[in-house]
Amino acid sequence: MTVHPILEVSDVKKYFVMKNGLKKDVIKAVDRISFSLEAGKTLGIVGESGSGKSTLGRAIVQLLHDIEGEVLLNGKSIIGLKRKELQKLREDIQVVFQDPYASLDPKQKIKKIIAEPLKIHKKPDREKSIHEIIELVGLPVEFLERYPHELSGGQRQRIGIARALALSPSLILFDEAVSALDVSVQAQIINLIKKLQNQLKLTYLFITHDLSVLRQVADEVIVIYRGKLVEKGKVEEIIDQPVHPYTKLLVSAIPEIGKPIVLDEAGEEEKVINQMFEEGEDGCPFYSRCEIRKSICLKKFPEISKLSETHDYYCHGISNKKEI
Amino acid sequence: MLKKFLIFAFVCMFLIGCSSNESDAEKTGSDEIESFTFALPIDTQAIEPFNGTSTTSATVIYQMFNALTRTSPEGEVQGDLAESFERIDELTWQFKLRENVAFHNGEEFNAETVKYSVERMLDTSKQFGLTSDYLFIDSVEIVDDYTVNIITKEPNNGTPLSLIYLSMVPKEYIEENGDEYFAENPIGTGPFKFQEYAKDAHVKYERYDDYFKGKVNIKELTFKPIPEESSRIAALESGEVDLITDVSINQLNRLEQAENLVVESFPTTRVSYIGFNMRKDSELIQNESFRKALNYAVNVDSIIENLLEGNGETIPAIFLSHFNGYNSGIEPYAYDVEKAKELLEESGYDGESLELAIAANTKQLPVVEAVADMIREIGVNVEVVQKENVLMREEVAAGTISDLYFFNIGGAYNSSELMSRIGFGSVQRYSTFFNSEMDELRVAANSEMDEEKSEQLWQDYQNNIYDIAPAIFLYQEYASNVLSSAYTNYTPRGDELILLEDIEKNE
Amino acid sequence: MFHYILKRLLQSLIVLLGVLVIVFFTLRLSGNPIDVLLPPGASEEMVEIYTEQLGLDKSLVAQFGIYLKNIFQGDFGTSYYYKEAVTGVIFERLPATIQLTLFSFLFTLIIGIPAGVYSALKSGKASDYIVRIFALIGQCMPVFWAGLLLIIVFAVQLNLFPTQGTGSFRHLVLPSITLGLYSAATTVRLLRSSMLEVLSKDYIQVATSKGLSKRKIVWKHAFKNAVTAILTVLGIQVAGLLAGSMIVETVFSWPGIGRLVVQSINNRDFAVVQAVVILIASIYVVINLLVDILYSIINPRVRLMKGSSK
Amino acid sequence: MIRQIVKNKVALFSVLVLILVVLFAVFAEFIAPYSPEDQHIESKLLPPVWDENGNSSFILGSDELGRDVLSRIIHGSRVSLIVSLFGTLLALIIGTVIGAISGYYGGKVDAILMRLVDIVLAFPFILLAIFVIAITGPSVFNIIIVAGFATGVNLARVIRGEVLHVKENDFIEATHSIGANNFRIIVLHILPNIANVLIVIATLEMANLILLESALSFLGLGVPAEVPTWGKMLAEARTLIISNPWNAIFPGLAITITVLGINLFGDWLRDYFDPKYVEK
Repeated sequence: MTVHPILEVSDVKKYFVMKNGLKKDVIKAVDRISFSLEAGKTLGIVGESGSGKSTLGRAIVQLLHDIEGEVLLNGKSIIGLKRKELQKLREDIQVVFQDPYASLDPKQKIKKIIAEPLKIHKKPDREKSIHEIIELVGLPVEFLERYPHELSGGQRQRIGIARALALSPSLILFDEAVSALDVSVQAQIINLIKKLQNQLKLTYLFITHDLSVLRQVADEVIVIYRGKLVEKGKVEEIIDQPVHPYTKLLVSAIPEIGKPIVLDEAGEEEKVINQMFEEGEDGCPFYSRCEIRKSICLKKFPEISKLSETHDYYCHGISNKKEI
Repeated sequence: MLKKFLIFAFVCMFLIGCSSNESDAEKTGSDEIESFTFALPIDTQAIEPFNGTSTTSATVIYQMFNALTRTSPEGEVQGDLAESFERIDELTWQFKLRENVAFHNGEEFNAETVKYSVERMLDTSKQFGLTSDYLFIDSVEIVDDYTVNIITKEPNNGTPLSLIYLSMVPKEYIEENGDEYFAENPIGTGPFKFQEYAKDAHVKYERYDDYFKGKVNIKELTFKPIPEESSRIAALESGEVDLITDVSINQLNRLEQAENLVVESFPTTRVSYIGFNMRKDSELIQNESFRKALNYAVNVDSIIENLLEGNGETIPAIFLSHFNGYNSGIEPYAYDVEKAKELLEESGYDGESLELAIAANTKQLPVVEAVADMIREIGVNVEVVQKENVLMREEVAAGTISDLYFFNIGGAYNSSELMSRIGFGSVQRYSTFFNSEMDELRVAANSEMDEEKSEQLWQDYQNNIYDIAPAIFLYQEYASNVLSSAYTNYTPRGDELILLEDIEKNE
Repeated sequence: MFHYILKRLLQSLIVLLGVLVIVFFTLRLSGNPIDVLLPPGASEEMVEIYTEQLGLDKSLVAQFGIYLKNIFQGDFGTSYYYKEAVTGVIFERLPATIQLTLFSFLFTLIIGIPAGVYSALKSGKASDYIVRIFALIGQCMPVFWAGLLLIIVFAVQLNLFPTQGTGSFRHLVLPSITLGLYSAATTVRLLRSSMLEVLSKDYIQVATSKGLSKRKIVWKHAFKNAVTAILTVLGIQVAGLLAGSMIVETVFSWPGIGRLVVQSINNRDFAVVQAVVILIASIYVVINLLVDILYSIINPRVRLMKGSSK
Repeated sequence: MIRQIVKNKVALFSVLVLILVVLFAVFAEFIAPYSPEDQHIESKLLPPVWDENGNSSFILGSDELGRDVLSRIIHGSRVSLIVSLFGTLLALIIGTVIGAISGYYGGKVDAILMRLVDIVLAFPFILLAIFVIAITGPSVFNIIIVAGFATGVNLARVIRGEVLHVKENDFIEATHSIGANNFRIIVLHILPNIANVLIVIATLEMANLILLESALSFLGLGVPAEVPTWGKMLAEARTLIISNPWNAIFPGLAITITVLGINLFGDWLRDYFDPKYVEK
């Protein structure tokens, strides 16, 4: 039996236009990314900071405007919806944000924060739902009367999750949802997230730069570099048998848990890349940092190469499978 | 370090302040006054004599120019550049001119000058501020070098008087250099020669040694506009200026006690009254009993005594006692609350609320507030409203001004001119009182050649005004000037012009 | 940067046009100069002649069109009251106002900066309170009242300065202080609080505990904060330029733009008021642009351009 | 909060001053010995009671029309407070609406609104006040409108900056993600988060409006003739500043002390709302 994918993303693009006086610079934050996700599964989106993974997440959940390409949720297109339809869509997709400090309104009590989505979507029995939800995320009911600043980071993130759960969505986007937390707290939250997935049959998009977190939560992974998808596969395939030089770089840096990987020695290389973008050529953005680069990499972004049914990569440098 | 810097900064401020302390230049010579500074309440509007419409501008201009006639300090008309004048028929006045008078550049004054000056004034395309005052003149005829006839459009008793503001200007000089140049570098026949004019800062003159009445004592004369009264007084007290005008009555007591100052308080031609807006469609205001009731309600004597400290005269029918045709038989409306209430009853006043308008920033606001208080005493609801000056005048002209409005107008030189300025008459722009019989009476009085008959007509006119009561008649205002006691022989003038020709050093 | 400035200048032109429209029409709604120009006894005939000669008989829109056209030819009109070109009338007054403004700014600096730094360093001590109270009072006094009090004390009683007028450096002292009082007080308060903020920062504490000269650190930061405070105050002062100078110039009989504009409004001297407003608005716009640019130079974190991303 | 005020002497002083002024304004009829309009022209321009020429029935002396200066100051607090309170309220409304819309929506809306704001700011405010009051006539209402409008436009810039700042917070995006519309976000999430700043600004603007009213009175554009205000009393007494200085000093002190009180209170509020301060 084939499971119908809950989310299908094809050729999604999000370009930003920077006006610089009379010149216009186009920044391709997300460029032609496609993937699909089955119900009840977790897709990890991984990349360095600035790779465009958060933009991709926001593009999928329609927190950004002017997105090209196609995003289907349960088979229905959710791109370019009108206000009312978009409002309706919000019930189905929820987001848990990175910073548990900044993502809760400091002026509102927890009760109000959790109740807000219910209120907006005019759900009945709010009082009861709130109690259920807060217990679901493992916090005592007394917390409802508190303000965010009276809570710890982990507790706050539980509130963030509770808010996302309030409307019983079919898809939740976790945007670096645990990266701001201490390692011990991180584990607790990851456990909660996984428990909830099983319990409520939830589908997750999980954005992270941290491969150890990824291994714990994700079923499938896509690797993003500068807006381009460079490798896609099951979590074991990506972490244990990375193919793309960028993925390899990420994987080799795993031990430094929690720290964003800063390998980019900007300067010269930045310039090359910027030039490339300016000239409108569609080369491989990893070119400047790549150890196996070829001249063609500057001119043309590689086609898809399949390593297995589930494992794809995009690289000119790898000529045959044996080299891997 | 910081502390040192702070101290240094303060010391600097003070040193800078004290270092260039110029000592007042010692006035040398026996009768000569090296320099004399006169503070004005506003800047002169122009030094082009034909644009000086305000009293202040006239004061600045008149040190430099002469007209055919001039009034004595008491208001009598006298010859100035004219030696004599007479009316030779209803419309024609003949002037005999002074000989051997020269402008500051040596140009000769003669009949040509008079003709040129009058015609320049009458040229409406030049937009001179004073032109409209002289449109009653039809033409000027030169009889000989030193005799001219001025012919008016209508018979006008006041012709010689009205000419006091028509300065004689040098024909050749203007024709050669143009009006614009003249407006910046004026030349006249007066006791002072123009030196320099910096707007809002000063006007500087220097003595003209060949002045036809003999050279004056002041060698250098400076006018400084100081708009803020307290600053003006401060400048006089600190010795920066020698003469100030427009001083509040409240200040006079204190200044009189100062040893080095002399206060001159004297009656002017300025009348204060509260007009009824009779153009308004209000039965109450049209009602004579109501207007009289208010006149009885206001205790003008108390206002003069308490608020003006005696610096004012009552004006029973708004006419001034030194003007032609003054009717001394009219007694002012007495302060009589009972009678006022009686008349109010008669008028059928039913408690409606009235507005009493006064121009914003007018010194007489306390007077008006006191009047309003007195009117309220007899049971009339009245509220004082301040209106921006220009808008107030526009409203008066349009007849849309409040029921009552305070006006204070000076500059008239005879009865006819006073009536036209305060706007009692159908042809006046600022009139709120139209009465064709009164208009006819006024024209007749002004054109009657027989002086006695003319006087009689004016007296009738005043009786009528008193009876009709188109205003609450308040008082004739006094002006107060304060002079440094280093000088003397300063003659206050009813027309508020200040002529410095006779000023001497005090021994 | 160049593009930014160009864009700001273009926007400024739009702003100036807006200002011009407002002043042009409100002025004409607020009364007619004829009543000022003619003596009270003037006849209707004379009023008509004047109205036509001044072009006031045309429709407001037509008048505005003519005015705009003339401006582009560099002609700002003729003063009804002074009967000469407006540019001349204004440029005659301008030096006096610039002088006064510059010196009041100088006063602001001389008093405001040391007092602000001093107050921050002595924070909590009696001397700090004294400086702060003076600063607060400086901000709380109506300008004309302060001016009159200064005249009475320093000119009349102590006879240190002249009461009014222009001429020497001494004439500048009292009006400059009066005009600069508010900004000096503001400088003190701004500088004190920004200095305190810096002084409480960890790295300063660390630096001082390591034995680095406190004075050196203080001066370095004092300088940077002072410049920022000055720029802020400069902005405030320019915004209040006309209001302040209107009052100070009246109190001290200073022959500047402020007094000119008061008189010109009273006289409905349209062309003069319009030109002064345009001048003041232009100064405002230019100074603000300069202040913004300087800000970005001093404090590179404040970027002139905001990207359109996220 | 009250405990904090009592602890801080400066705050206590400022609050006491403000309470006193409010009491004056509310109960003027009961506190003032005379009606502010009562004229006694026979006993005009009296010095205060402690002067040798003073009169015990006029504690702070009398003015040009023999009106009791104390009564006028007590009644004058009313207009000063009304102008500053309602003017500030109006300013806050205008400033918040423009600032919030401009800061929140950004882009073209922001550009257009800010250019309009620039026009008003580049236009010398005092002239605007003169024009409007000249045309509409002096009334407390008109002064509130004019002052509130101009101050509000000025505030719009500050508030816009604050909104931009708050807008950057994740919780705004989070609120978006649960389906809240813009209006809800502005009203329920942005405004409460800039309330602290608004309160502090409000106190400072109240102080400025009292000064503005006195400046307008100086230029002869204040409130109607018979309404006593501090600004007008001061402006009217300025010619007497040498001969009868008390007439100018009392209203001047009333303004200075009240403005000082409001300013100090504003300063204290700023510290109070500043988390860094609380931590200390």
